[in-house]
This record gives sequence, C-alpha cells and structure tokens, in this order.
Amino acid sequence: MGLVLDVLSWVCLLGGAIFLLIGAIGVLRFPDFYTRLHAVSICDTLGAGLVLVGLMMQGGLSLVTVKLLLMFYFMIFTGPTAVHALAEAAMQGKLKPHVDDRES
Amino acid sequence: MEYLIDIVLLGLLMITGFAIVRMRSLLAAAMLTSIYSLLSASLFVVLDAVDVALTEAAIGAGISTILLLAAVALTTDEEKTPRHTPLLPLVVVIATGAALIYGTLDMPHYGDPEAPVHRYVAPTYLHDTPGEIGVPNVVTSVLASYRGYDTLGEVTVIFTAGAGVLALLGYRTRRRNSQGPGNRKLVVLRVIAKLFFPLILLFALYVLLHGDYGPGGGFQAGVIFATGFILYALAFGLGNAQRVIPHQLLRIMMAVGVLIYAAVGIESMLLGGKFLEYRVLADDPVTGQHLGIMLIELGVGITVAAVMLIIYYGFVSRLHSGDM
Amino acid sequence: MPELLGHYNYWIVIILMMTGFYTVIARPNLIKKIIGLFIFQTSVFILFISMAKVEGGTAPIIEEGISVYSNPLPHVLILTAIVVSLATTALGLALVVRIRDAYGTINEDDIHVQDEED
Amino acid sequence: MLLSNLPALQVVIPLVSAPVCLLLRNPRHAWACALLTSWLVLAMAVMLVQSVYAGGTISYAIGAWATPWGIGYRVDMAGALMILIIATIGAVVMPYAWHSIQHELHKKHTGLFYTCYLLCLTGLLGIVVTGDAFNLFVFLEISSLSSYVLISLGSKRRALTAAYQYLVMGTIGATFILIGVGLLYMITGTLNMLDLSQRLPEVADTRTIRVAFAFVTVGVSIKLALFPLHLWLPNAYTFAPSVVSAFIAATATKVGVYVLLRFFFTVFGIRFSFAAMHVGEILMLLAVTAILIASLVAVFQDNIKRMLAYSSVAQIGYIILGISLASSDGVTAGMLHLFNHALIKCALFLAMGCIFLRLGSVELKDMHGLARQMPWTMAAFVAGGLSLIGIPLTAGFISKWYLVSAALKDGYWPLAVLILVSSLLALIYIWRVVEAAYFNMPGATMHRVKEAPASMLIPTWLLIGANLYVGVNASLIIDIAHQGADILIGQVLR
Repeated sequence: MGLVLDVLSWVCLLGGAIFLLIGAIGVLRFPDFYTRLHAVSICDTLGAGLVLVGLMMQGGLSLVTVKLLLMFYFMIFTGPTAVHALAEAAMQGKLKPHVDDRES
Repeated sequence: MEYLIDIVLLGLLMITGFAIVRMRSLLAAAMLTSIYSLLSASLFVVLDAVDVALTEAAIGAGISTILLLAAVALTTDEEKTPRHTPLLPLVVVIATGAALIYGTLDMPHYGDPEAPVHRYVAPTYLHDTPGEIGVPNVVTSVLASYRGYDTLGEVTVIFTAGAGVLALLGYRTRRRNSQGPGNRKLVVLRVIAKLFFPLILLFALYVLLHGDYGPGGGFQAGVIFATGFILYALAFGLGNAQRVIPHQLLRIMMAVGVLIYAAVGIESMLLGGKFLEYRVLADDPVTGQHLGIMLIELGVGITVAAVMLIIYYGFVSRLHSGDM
Repeated sequence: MPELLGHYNYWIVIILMMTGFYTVIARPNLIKKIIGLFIFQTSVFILFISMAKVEGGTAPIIEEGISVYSNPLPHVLILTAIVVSLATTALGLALVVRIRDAYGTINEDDIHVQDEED
Repeated sequence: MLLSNLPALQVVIPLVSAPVCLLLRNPRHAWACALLTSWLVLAMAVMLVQSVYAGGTISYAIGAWATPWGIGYRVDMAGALMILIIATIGAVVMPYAWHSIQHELHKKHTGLFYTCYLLCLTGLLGIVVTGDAFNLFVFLEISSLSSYVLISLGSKRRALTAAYQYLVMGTIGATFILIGVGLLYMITGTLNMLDLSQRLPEVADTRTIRVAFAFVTVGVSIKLALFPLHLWLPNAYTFAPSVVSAFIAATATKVGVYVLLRFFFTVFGIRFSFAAMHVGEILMLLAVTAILIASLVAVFQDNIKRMLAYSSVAQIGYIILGISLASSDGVTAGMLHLFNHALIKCALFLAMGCIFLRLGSVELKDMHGLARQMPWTMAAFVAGGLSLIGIPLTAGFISKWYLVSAALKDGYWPLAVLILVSSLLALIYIWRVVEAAYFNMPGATMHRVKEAPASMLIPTWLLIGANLYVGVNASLIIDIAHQGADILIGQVLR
C-alpha cells in the first residue's frame, strides 16, 4: 500500500512538474497575449493541482493534507478567475487577438 | 538539497533585480518588484524564517505591489533616460559593495552553528520561552515580550505612515453606487470575491489567534484582513467598500490599536511592574504573559489593518473611477 | 557543500543590495527610486535572515524531539524592519503622487529645470 | 511608581498622546493636547536631569527583562542633556505653533500636523534614552518618517520635493545603520550597546567590525547632515513650515550627533574609533570644509531661511570639530555648542516664522525697512544673530571660546584661525539682514505690516533670553556638558 501510494504520488508530482514546464515554454513561445494566457492557465490548474495532489498523498491523513486541500480549493478558484480577469481587461483595453492571415 | 534551492532562488533574485534596473516600463518594474519580493519570501522559508516569509509575502508581494501599481496609474508608466552618465553612482555603488565584501571575509560561515549569534543571546530565548512565556513560537515570544518595546515602535511607525498618507493624500468619499468599471463584465470576479471575502477574514482571524503556535501574529493578520477589503473594493468599487468600512471608523481604529498596546504597558506599570511587564497582569506570570501577548497582538492587528486600508483608500480614491 | 558556499550566500546578497542602491542613486525617475529603495531594503533583510540560519536547524517553533532551531532574534528584527520598509514605501509613493500633481512630471531632471525657473 | 518609571514615561506619554491627538476633531483641541504633552515632557525631562545629576546614570529594563535579552534604557549625563534640549525646544515651540500653523497650513491638516509633531518628539526622545542598537533604528525611523511628513506640509510645492529628497537620503542612511548594526550583531551576538562595548574589544581586529563602523558612521552622517552628505538639509529647512524648521533644525540633527557620539564613544570605544580607525582626522577635515564652504554659501543666499539652513551645516561642522578632537575639552565644547546652537537656531527660525506670518515672504528683498514695523521680531533676530556670530555675553561666545581653547590645547592653532574667519563670515550674512531691515528704505506696502502676535513673540524671546542667560552664567550647563563628555570618553565610570 505504502509503495503504491508513493509511486502514485511521484507520478503526480512529476506530471505536475512537466505541465508547469509546458506552460512556461508556452508563455515564451506563443505569439500573442491571449494564447499565452492559455498556456499560463495550464500551469495554474493542472500543473500546481497535480503537485498538490502528489503532496497530499505524501502527507497521508494529517493536518498537512487538510491545509493542502484548502490550498487546492483556493487554487482552482483563483487561477481561472485571475486569467479571466486578465483576458477581460485585455479585451477592454482593445487588444486584438493575433489571427493568422493565411487561414482566413 | 536545501543548498540547491537556496542557490536557485538567489540566482532568480539576481536575474529579477537586474531586470528591474534595466526595465523602462514602470508597470513592468512594479510587477517584477512583486516577484522579487515573492522570491525572497520563498528564500525565507528555505532559511527557516517562516514568520518573516509570511510577512514578506503579504507586505512585499501584496500591499506594496498594489501601492506601486496605484502610484504608476496615478502618474506615468514611462521612464525617461537619465540625462547624466551614471558614472558617480556607479563608483559609489562599487565602493560600497567592495567594502561590504571586504567585511564578509571575517564573518562566520553561512549556517555555522558555532557563530556568535547562535551562541550568545539567542539560545536563552529558545531555552527560556517554554517556561517563562509558555508559547511554542519563539519568534512570537521574542517579538511580543522580550523585545515588545521594538514592536510598540513598529506599530508607531505604521501609525506614522497612516497619518502621513492621510496628510499627503487625504481621502475622497465615493458615492455608494459608483460600481467601478464595466458592471456586467466583472460578474466572475464578483462571485469569486463574494465567496472568498469571508474566508480571507476568517483566515486573518486564524493567523491572529494562532500566532502563538505557528507562524503569524497581529501584523500578518492585520495585513490579510486589509487584503480582504481590498479585494472587495476591487470587485465592487471603492464606494461600496467605503460604505462597509467608512473612513472615519478606520481613523478611530488606527488610533485605538496603538492605544491598546500602550495601555497594556501602562497597566503593567500601574500594577507595580515595569513598562510592558506582562507577568503582573494576572496572578500567574505565564498567564499574564499570555494575556499581554494576546492583547498587544490584537492592538497591532487593528492598527495595521486600519492603516493599510487608509493608505489604499488614499491612493485609489484619487484615480478616476474605472481605473482600478 | 557548506564549506564551498562559505560566504557565497552573503556575496550574492551584497550584489542584490547594490543593485537596489544603484537604482536609487542613478535613476532620475522618482518611482524607480522608491523601487530601488525597496530592493535595497529587501536584500538587507535577506542578509539578516541568512545569518540566522543554522545548519540542520528548523524554524524556531518549539516542538518535541527537535533540538536545533534557527536563531529567532534576526527574524524578529526583520519583521520590524519589513514594516518600516512598507511605511517608507507608502510615504514615498504618496509624495510622488503629490509631486506629479504639482509639477506634472516625476522625472528628477525635469523637476530641477522647473525649480530653476521659479 | 511615577518616579521609578520616569524614563519609560518620558517616551510613552508623547507616544500615547499622538493617537489621542488624531482622534480629536477640533484643531484647537489637538493643539491643546500637543501643548500639554510638550509641557509635561519638559517637566519630566527636568526631573530626569535632576535625578541623573544627583544619582548618576539611570538604567531601566523594559518588561523587566534583563539587558542583553530585553531592551533597556540607559540615560547618562549626555543623554539627559539631549532630552533637556529636545523637551525645551518642544515646550517653547508649541505655544508659538498655534498662530503660525493656522496661517501656513490648511485647516484639514492641522490635527495631523500635531499628531506628526508628537510622533517626531516621541522618536527623538526614544533615540536618546534607548540603550539598544536596533531599538535606536526603530525610533530613528519614527522621527524620520514623521519629519518627512512635517516638511511636506510646507506651503510651496518645493516642500514636496524637499521631503522626497530627505526621504530617499534618510532611508539610505537608516539602511546603512541597519547594515552596520547587523554586522555588529553578526560578530558579537548582541544588540545592547553596553554589552557590545564589552564584547567588541575581543573582536575589534576583524574586517567585519571595521566595515560595520564605516557603515554606521556614514549612515549617521547622512542623518546629521555632515558635509558632503548635507544635500537634503537646505531645501528641507527652507520649504518646511516655519515651526517645523525651528523644531527640526534645533533637534533632529542634534540627535544625529548624539547617536554618532554614542557609537563612537560608548559602543566602539574611543581607542577603536580614533586610534585604530583614524576617524578623528577624517571628521576634522570634513568639519573644516563644512564650516568654510557652508558659511561662504550662506553669505550669498537671498532667502533667509535658506541662509540659516546653510549656517546650520556650518554649525554642525563646529560641533563635529569639537568631537573630532576626542579630548575631554573638545567633546565638552562640542556638546556645549550642540546645546547653544539648538537655542540660537530655534530662536532665529522662530523669528523668521514671525516675519513670514506678517510679510508672507522671507526673501531679503522684501524685508527692506522691516525693523520699523516689527521692532521686537527684528531685535530678536539681531540678538540671535549676535549669538550665532559669537559676540561675548551670548551663548555662542561660550561654546566657541571652549572650542578654540580645546583646539589650542591640542596644538591645532589653525583651527582657532578658522573659527575666527568663519565667525567673520557669519557677521557678514547676519549683517546683510540687519542692513536690509534697519537701513534700507521701506517699500510701498511696508506700512501695512504689523508686529507679530504675543503668542509668537514670547516664545522667541524666551529662547533669546536663555541665550543671553547662558552667555552670562553658563556654569550649570558647562558642568552638565563636562560630565557628559567625561562619561562618554570614559574618564569617569559611573
């Protein structure tokens, strides 16, 4: 049981780390503000979320896990809200999304 | 492992620092300052200073950033190139830095348990706190009791800042229905803010009351409490926030917090002790210490929360409604 | 590893401090100066907290079974200093906002020019 | 209970009345609160000086924690003298403030002005009484932050830039002090000044301590406006409200000097500071330059407040010159001049406040023929000016006399010449004002100018009276200064 939990938690932690990396690369590589926001939101939800779940498995049934659970709860609410607010602000600031001309 | 994290964080700090110097956009510099602060908070965690980390994250990355952003919004974003070549500043800075590096050569090594700082005064705090004060968090016991007078000074400093901002910026009351920017578009933010506002206040209370056992205390609690209201003001407009917690109330709170702290000290003098000698406050010295620490933390929390909001109101009420 | 680090930690902190200090004295923009002060002060805090660290210690919250704690005193000092730094930042920015209202600029060189004309 | 807690109450009472002052809505009540507090502080200061004079150095452990673990107060003769200066200036300035502030400040700022004044008073007193190096930093920041606000309340927009410049330089200074204190702590493990002085000799030969010394010295020098780190001072004094100029010119830089004395003599010890670090020679050089250059610059100023500000830079030079001799006589002379200059400068700035109230300007060109309209104010200015120059029978003469004899005793005869030359320069810049006010034809609108109200004249003349009294009978103050200097230098260990 302990070993299974350990393996699962490491899978989660590594998976989270990979998603964070992907998100970071996305922020650097994507062409405009909106697509970059898309990359950031992956960091926030999947990346940090998986890391938290992994840590919870490491924590077991303890106060630490409760705190991590609270953090998880905060994360899934604040992350998307922040990204939404940013996109909204960009739209209000008349920032046009980047559209590839060749396809249209 | 710890050292690896340490090095990485220090490296990131250096990159951020240089980026701030080079950045021409003040808005970007303000955001980078926030990142700098958050990185140092993480470094403080690695260095075992959890109380400091909590404060730095709340103050540096939170409130200071909001103030910087407000100041940039009230002034201008673009930085002009300096007219003079910065030769003299460069010489001064290099000389100062060289002097400091020269000074490090005789310093005890980083993390050395035999360093004088770990041998002389500090062990007594760690050794005596359980018996004399009876709280597990030694930072709280030193902060509130052994060096409680410093903390009184700290509250006075923050009170001074509040009075200063009041004098410089004053405040303008908004009509209550000035709903801020684009009413309909803020729906998501408002729902989330409504959901989180009570939670943040609850967390502030937890940090205040739990300061004896874990990281936290009056100061951090006050800042978190103020942050809750700042979120409220961001989502629902300044006018509505001012209706919930009016300016006059803040002014009273700001004074009352300092007075509570000083009153604890004066009360202990009246009971025949020295200034801020909490042990005379109750029959049992340890209970007295507990009571004293609780009361002064409360005073700190009230003043800090009030001053943070006064400063926030002062800056943001100058913006045209719709900017923030 | 700790032997190798030795003073390395302090040296980086000094570089950080000087970055902030340079921004304060070399930049004519008033907000940038305040940012510089903030960086300068925050780096001094790191210096203090670094000296509180004990190899193998934990946070100074007394618990059963732990005997090595970091030094709590610098933590307390820096808690106070952070508050002082915030107070300075707030006052400085408030002054900058007022200066902008009075002069229409926050560039030190431009302000000097206007003062000369007075 | 009252007497045993006197050192704590000295700081706590102004600290408590600051928030009370903020709560009072009526400006008149706020003023009354500040006035009462200032007088109470003076009464306590007199009691404190008496008990130190009679019973020697007072120690007080806050929270009853023993000192290196808790924070302790330590008031010796030098500290008692400083407290007396601060409390006297505060008590004299406050009755004066009502009219002046009503005229110069917007009504909505009046209450906040008195709050900030009380905070500044708290900070300055707190710096002097504390025996803890870090606590000193905290109270230094209280006094500095409140003085930035006080200066920024000046009526012209340049008050804002002056306050900003002071804020930036002051914060750099404070951060330098913080670095220095941190390095000291790193090597010794303690923050208590007395404890530091006992533990430092063992480690005095380390490079870290030398750097700590340099940082503390530079940091404090910014605060006390030692040439060439004085750049914040002229603008701050010129554009601050009159009352603030008078109060800060008389106290803030003096407390800076006191902090320097504390670090040089008490913490690092005279042997380390002067023999190992050669700070005496450096300070003497800077002091001499300050005296000459600042006096010379003062001669060419047309704004009288600015002129007085540059004169302050020069006078700080005198004080530092006395200290740089590192002899009992030299430090006595420095402390005497510290006391006398506080009296002189405060009186002169108060006279400027009277003129500003009635004339709306302190420019030399607007003051032609002023003496006929404001005879009492101008007479006070002249009396203060004579003291500044150092004419016999004034306070200024006493301290300059002591300074010259201390310099001659150590064989520095050029310094005596220098003091004479700079006194001549002072004569020139004071004479320019006298000439304009007494001998020039008044302008067309001059006949409308009235004498200042009694509430402002009486405090001004009180200080002038004290000046003249010290000039005639200085034995008590010389004795206090001498005792203070001896304790600092370590000839008398009490």
